[in-house]
Amino acid sequence: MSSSTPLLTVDELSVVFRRRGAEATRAVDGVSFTLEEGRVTGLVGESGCGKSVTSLALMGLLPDRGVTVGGSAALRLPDGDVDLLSLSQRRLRDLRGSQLAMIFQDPLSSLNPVVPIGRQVTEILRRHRGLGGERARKEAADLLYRVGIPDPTRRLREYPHQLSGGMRQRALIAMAVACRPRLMIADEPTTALDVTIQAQILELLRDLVTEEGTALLMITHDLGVVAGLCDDINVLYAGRAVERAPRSELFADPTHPYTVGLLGSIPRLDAPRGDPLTPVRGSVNDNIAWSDGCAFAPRCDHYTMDCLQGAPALVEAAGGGAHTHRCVNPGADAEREPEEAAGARTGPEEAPAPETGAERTAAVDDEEGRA
Amino acid sequence: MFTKSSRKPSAALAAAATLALVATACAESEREGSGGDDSEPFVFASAGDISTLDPFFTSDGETFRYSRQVFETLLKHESGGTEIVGGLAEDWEQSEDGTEWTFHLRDGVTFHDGEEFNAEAVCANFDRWFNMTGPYQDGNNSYYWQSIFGGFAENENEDIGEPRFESCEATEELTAVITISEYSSVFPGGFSLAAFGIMSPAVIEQVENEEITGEPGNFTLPAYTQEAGTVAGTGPFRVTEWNQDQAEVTLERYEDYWGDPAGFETMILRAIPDENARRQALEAGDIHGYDLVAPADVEPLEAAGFQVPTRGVFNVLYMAYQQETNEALGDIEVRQALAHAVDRQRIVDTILPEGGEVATQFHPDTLDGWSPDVQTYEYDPDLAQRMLADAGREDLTVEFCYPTDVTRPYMPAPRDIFDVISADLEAVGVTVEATTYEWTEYIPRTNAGDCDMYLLGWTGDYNDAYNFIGTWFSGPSDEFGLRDQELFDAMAEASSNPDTEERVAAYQDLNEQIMEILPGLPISSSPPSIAFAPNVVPPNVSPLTQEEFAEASWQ
Amino acid sequence: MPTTPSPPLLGRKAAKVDRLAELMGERADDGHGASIWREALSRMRRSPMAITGAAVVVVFVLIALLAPLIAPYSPVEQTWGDEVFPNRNVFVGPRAENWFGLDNLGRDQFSRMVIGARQTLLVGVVATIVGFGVGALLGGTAGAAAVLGGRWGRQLDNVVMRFIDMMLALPTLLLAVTVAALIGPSLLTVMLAVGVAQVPIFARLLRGAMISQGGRDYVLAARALGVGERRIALTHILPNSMGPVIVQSTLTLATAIIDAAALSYLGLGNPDPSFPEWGTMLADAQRFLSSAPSLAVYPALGIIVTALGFTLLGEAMREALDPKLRK
Amino acid sequence: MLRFIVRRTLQLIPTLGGLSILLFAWLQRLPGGPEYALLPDDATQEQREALRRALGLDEPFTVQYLAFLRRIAQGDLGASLQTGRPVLTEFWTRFPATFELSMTAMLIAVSVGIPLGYLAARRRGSALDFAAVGGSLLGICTPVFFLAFILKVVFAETLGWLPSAFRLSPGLTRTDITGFVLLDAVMTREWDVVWDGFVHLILPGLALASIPLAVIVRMTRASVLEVLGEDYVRTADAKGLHPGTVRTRHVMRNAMLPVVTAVGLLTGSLFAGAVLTESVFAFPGIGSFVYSATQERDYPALTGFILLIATMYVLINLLVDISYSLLDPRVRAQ
Repeated sequence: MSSSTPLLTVDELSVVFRRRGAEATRAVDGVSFTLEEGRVTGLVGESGCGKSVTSLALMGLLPDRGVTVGGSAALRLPDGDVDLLSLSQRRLRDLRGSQLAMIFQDPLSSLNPVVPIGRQVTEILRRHRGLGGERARKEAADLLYRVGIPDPTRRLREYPHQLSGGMRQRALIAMAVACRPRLMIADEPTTALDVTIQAQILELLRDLVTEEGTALLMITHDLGVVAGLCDDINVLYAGRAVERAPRSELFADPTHPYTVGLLGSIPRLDAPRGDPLTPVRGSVNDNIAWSDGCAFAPRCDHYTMDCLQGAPALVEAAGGGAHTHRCVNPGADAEREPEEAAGARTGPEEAPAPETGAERTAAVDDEEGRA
Repeated sequence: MFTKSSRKPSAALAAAATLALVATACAESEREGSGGDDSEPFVFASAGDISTLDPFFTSDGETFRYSRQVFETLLKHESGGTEIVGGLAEDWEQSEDGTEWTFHLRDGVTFHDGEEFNAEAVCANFDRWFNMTGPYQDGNNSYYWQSIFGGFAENENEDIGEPRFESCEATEELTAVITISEYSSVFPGGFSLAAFGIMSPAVIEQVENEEITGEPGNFTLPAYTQEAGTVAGTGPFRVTEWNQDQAEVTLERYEDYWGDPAGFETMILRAIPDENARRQALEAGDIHGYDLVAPADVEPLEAAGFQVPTRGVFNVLYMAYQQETNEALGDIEVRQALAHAVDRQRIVDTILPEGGEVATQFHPDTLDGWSPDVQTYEYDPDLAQRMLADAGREDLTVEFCYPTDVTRPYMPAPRDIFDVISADLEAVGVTVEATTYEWTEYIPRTNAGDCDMYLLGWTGDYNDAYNFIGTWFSGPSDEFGLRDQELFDAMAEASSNPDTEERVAAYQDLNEQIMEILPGLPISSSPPSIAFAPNVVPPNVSPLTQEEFAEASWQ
Repeated sequence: MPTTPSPPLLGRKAAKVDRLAELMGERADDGHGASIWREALSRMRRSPMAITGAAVVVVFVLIALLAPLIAPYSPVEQTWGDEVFPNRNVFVGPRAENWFGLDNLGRDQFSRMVIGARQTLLVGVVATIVGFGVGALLGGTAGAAAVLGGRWGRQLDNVVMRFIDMMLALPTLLLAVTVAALIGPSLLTVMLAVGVAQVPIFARLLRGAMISQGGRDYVLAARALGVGERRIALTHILPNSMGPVIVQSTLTLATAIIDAAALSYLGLGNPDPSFPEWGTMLADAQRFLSSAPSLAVYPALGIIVTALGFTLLGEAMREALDPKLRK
Repeated sequence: MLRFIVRRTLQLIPTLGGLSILLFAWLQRLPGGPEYALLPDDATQEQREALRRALGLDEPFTVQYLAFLRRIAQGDLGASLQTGRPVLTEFWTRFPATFELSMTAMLIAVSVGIPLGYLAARRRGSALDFAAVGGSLLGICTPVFFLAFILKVVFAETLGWLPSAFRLSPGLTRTDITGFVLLDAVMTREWDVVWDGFVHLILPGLALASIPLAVIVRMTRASVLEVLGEDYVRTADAKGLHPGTVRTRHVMRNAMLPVVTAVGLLTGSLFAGAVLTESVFAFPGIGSFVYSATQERDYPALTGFILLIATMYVLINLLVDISYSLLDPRVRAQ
């Protein structure tokens, strides 16, 4: 499945928003990661950490004005590599929908309310595969069927508001996979769904990745989703990756205090009753600029003056290999809550899907979505 | 197709003109010289559309402007003057007692439908009017008949007066004799009223059974009055079309007219109610003439090359005192004081059109009966103040009314006139409380004596002083609160005197009396202005606003 | 020398806190806890639209309030009446003693404009109060009835709304013309006519806002806590629904001034010439547009600029209060 | 869908019924009363009283109202006092002119307003946006009659490009089939009439369009801005669709929904706005007739016209509601 060079190599991606009269905001600040075919890579963090902006930057969907995108994102195509970030809009449009696809968070608002589902599916087939008329309709029905929508011919004629939430998300996924893209980005695809539906959708995504060999970039704040789906995980904080590791390593041995905090805020079935959860203090607004030091410092229980001496570099974790983090004194957390980290190690491995619901409730303070 | 006067676009405004880019292309090709060719229609704008093609049914001036071109009356006023002259009757005589009127009709006159004009035709018209029944007898449908000739052969309503008309006889082919029950000074002027235009007997026969439908207040006139094609008169123009959705009446030259043929082959009357819009339409070349020019527009129009001929004066504007509503005004000294307080000359100088003058009595000097010896009231605020003090009315308060939204021929800008008067009155210590009514309400309010003082006026229908002073001072009225039986008796006597000379002398006496009683202060007599495009030879303008457009032509 | 030396740890911690506080200084949390209005105000302070609008409105209101102090002459006295001859096209333009020249009866145009501002403001304010008052009463009743529900509530809402529909079916200008024609021209007529025409707008706006507030969770919560229905309507829903209505009031001030001018043009304006009002002045001066255009231009500019001021302010308020546009 | 239409139509009945009462009561109470309008200035008090009796104005209100309703039911709105012709006839002879004028104004407003609003939204903050928003604010804040005046001074008087008054040049002959000048002229291929009718519509059309244009620009801009921020537009972009497809199918189709409602309401109010515009341009339509009817206290005409205009307004809004529900499947489902 995976080949020698990654499908997508994101290098030092940065996104700066400039507004007249306001200070420039670095929403994404030098993020690097790679995506492999047939693998799921997670981008995890609280809202506002830059994960959605990252995905939009890769898709070329950020507004033209007031935004500066830096770095590179090399996508391997049959006819050579391209840098997604420097492609012309015209070229990007050809790739979007055919090579790159995206699934959004809120299926209701992501579907055009006044256009029938069928039309919304066939328009992509017509655009990228030149299918028209009856053939497009048939293909669309097949697609809906493949993503698990019963009675697809009827659904094609219906409008988004006539479908259930899960059905809508399936329809969105059908659109995303319509042209068998090499790369799919799913931005919180399950956040707006019921727990049971969430599990089904995740399973569907997993299957699609396995069957098609698509690379999936999974963007979520939900560690349950990460645990159940992702092969590699990047934890983002304030626009930078603060920790990166394969799933098992991350859960087994989280090194950055923020990751530890995230894991600590998940209620677990195996924890003794009455044990308090340990949420991360404050909110994502309470940070400082990376140039001044570690952005997480104001919320960190273990910061030192060293944390305020410029941005910490991304370093290899103690475990080595693919595990890196961005912390000047990573030990503190490991020492503090060893048993919790150990708990996390076993937890997600066999994380049953229903658990994600509980995790979701724990994370409701993150309700602003993309602001 | 529209034609434009070719003035150069102003460069400053051109910048703002981008919106009309569409139109530029056309402007050049559509532009054509106007004038010269008499087949080009002459377009005249009036303030309102006509209401009927048969003028008998109306009292509305806009309709009469049309009907005077199409129908002729037995008598008429001399072109551009106020003298009564022969119309369809070449000459006429009245019996000693003024009850028998013999008309010697013009020979060789034909109606637009080819019918001969003769005495039979005249009597057919009068008999038709006299014998009207049903809704035709409603005051709304036969106003002028009732004012001049009283009632009908069979009055169907007790409110209708006794008929003054007795008979019309065609004693000869071209001699018609009209008998009335008693003389009144409304004659012979009444025979010149446009409402009594003579219509073809064939048409009368044709429309004999046409009915006015609907209920009072909701009358619908017969179809022939609403669509051109039926009515036929003897005038220099015949009406060929009345386009009601465009408020446009089209008149064509009647080639077999007995007199001088009309100067225009086609004349079009169009309604433009707004006074500014009329001026702009003339300036833009959309029309070639319009009536009721605002005095302020006269100078600019003339400066731009338009013609604004001065009409003779045939009206009066006055400021009325209601002696009963405000008892202070019952005091002659107060009335005189207020008369001295008002600077009438300034009103004439600054507001009224050129040719206006301060009025010394209740009708203009163009009418017989005008007296040079009436008491006059010069502008003298100090005297006014002293007189008020003498009368013990230093703290006088009056409610002063004036009408809104209206331009009357005698009163072009009521609000400005009121403004000046009110400032003058305040200057001598009078407190003025302004009240306004819309024109339609203003008349009944002032008639009922609701206002202490108010502005009103009158334009004459024909040349007889009684048509002015008789309107106000022939009987007790609430409009002035005047209860002077002596005056009323003298008025009645004068009016029924068939001897013209004696009558005129009596009118002079009356005018002197009235100005001593001072029931109101005559302010001014002023000519309503009319405007024409530079390339038009205008008709003689009439003090009675009875222009004969047949006289006009392209230069 | 300090008697109690600070423990090193504490010192270090204090330094840390200071440094952090310093770093976070500019990012201090100003949004939390502030009311919607405070937030809106702070947003408006940054909007050039709002500042322009507010500046115009403030200047206008100041002129209106201080009019008698500013106007150098009486707006009524025809002091220079012997210098102006409108019937001969003789007008007096701006000069040292009369900054805006004289009007057609020899009155000081500048003084008339200044005093006119006061009359114009009066018309706008009273008309708005009429529209707001009656409209809010109707809309509030219907809204409260709809939110409280029940058979009676729904019926009351229905009846009131049918009435509002009726008024709405009469286009505003026609409504104003009819009202003005009904009670005859006066300053009061203009204010009432313009105000009445705004009633259905206010009523619908308030009702709509109340119904949408009625569906909010906090109302449900209040209900769940056993708060009386009437109390919910009056103390929770109504105050929270006033935002759009207040914005509308600002916009209505502009509309009222313009509509008043239209009524004056149609001859239904204030008939008393001794109280100059811009709409009446404009309608009056149109006669002289070809000979003395400035007579019309001053009041026209006055109306346009003032209406623009109120509109800008209203629009800025709307944007500031609109959660959808808060970005 | 059918039920929706039926229900909405039934809702009109109480509205129009109430309106007729309101109107009737209002107009009955207008000061002066029709007897003043009917008679010449110097008619006597007795003549006026007689007329009042003849008109039935001395009868109780309810009697008068019922008689009024009965007549309406028979399609009889009475005769105009100004012209003596049936009110209904007056209305229909003038309706085509006002209809053509309103449609011209709406066409200008829509065809300029929507693209302008769209571009302003697309280039938010640009000079174009500033000009569009500023211009539309200015348009709303300028009294229509003054604007009309300026238009006339510039384009008719000074430049002489366009006629300043009327619906057609005087003396122009045309074949009348339906009363609609342009329609008739196109049917009969009288191209000079088409052109003449067209140039006469431009200035009054522009003046009348000023307010709807301003509203539509701002509405479109706001609506497009809102839709541009919607997720489904991002979805459409993410599908790599052509910008044209995204613009028409996804952005405009949704952004137009509130604009459609506004267009409906504005179209209705144009009939009233025509009162000002038509009287400035001597355009012989409903508006100028209503204007003179108020001046002349033409009771039957005023009652009839306002009732007909209101009915038209209500019907237009019904049509808008129905078309809205066709455009927006979410409303249809309810």
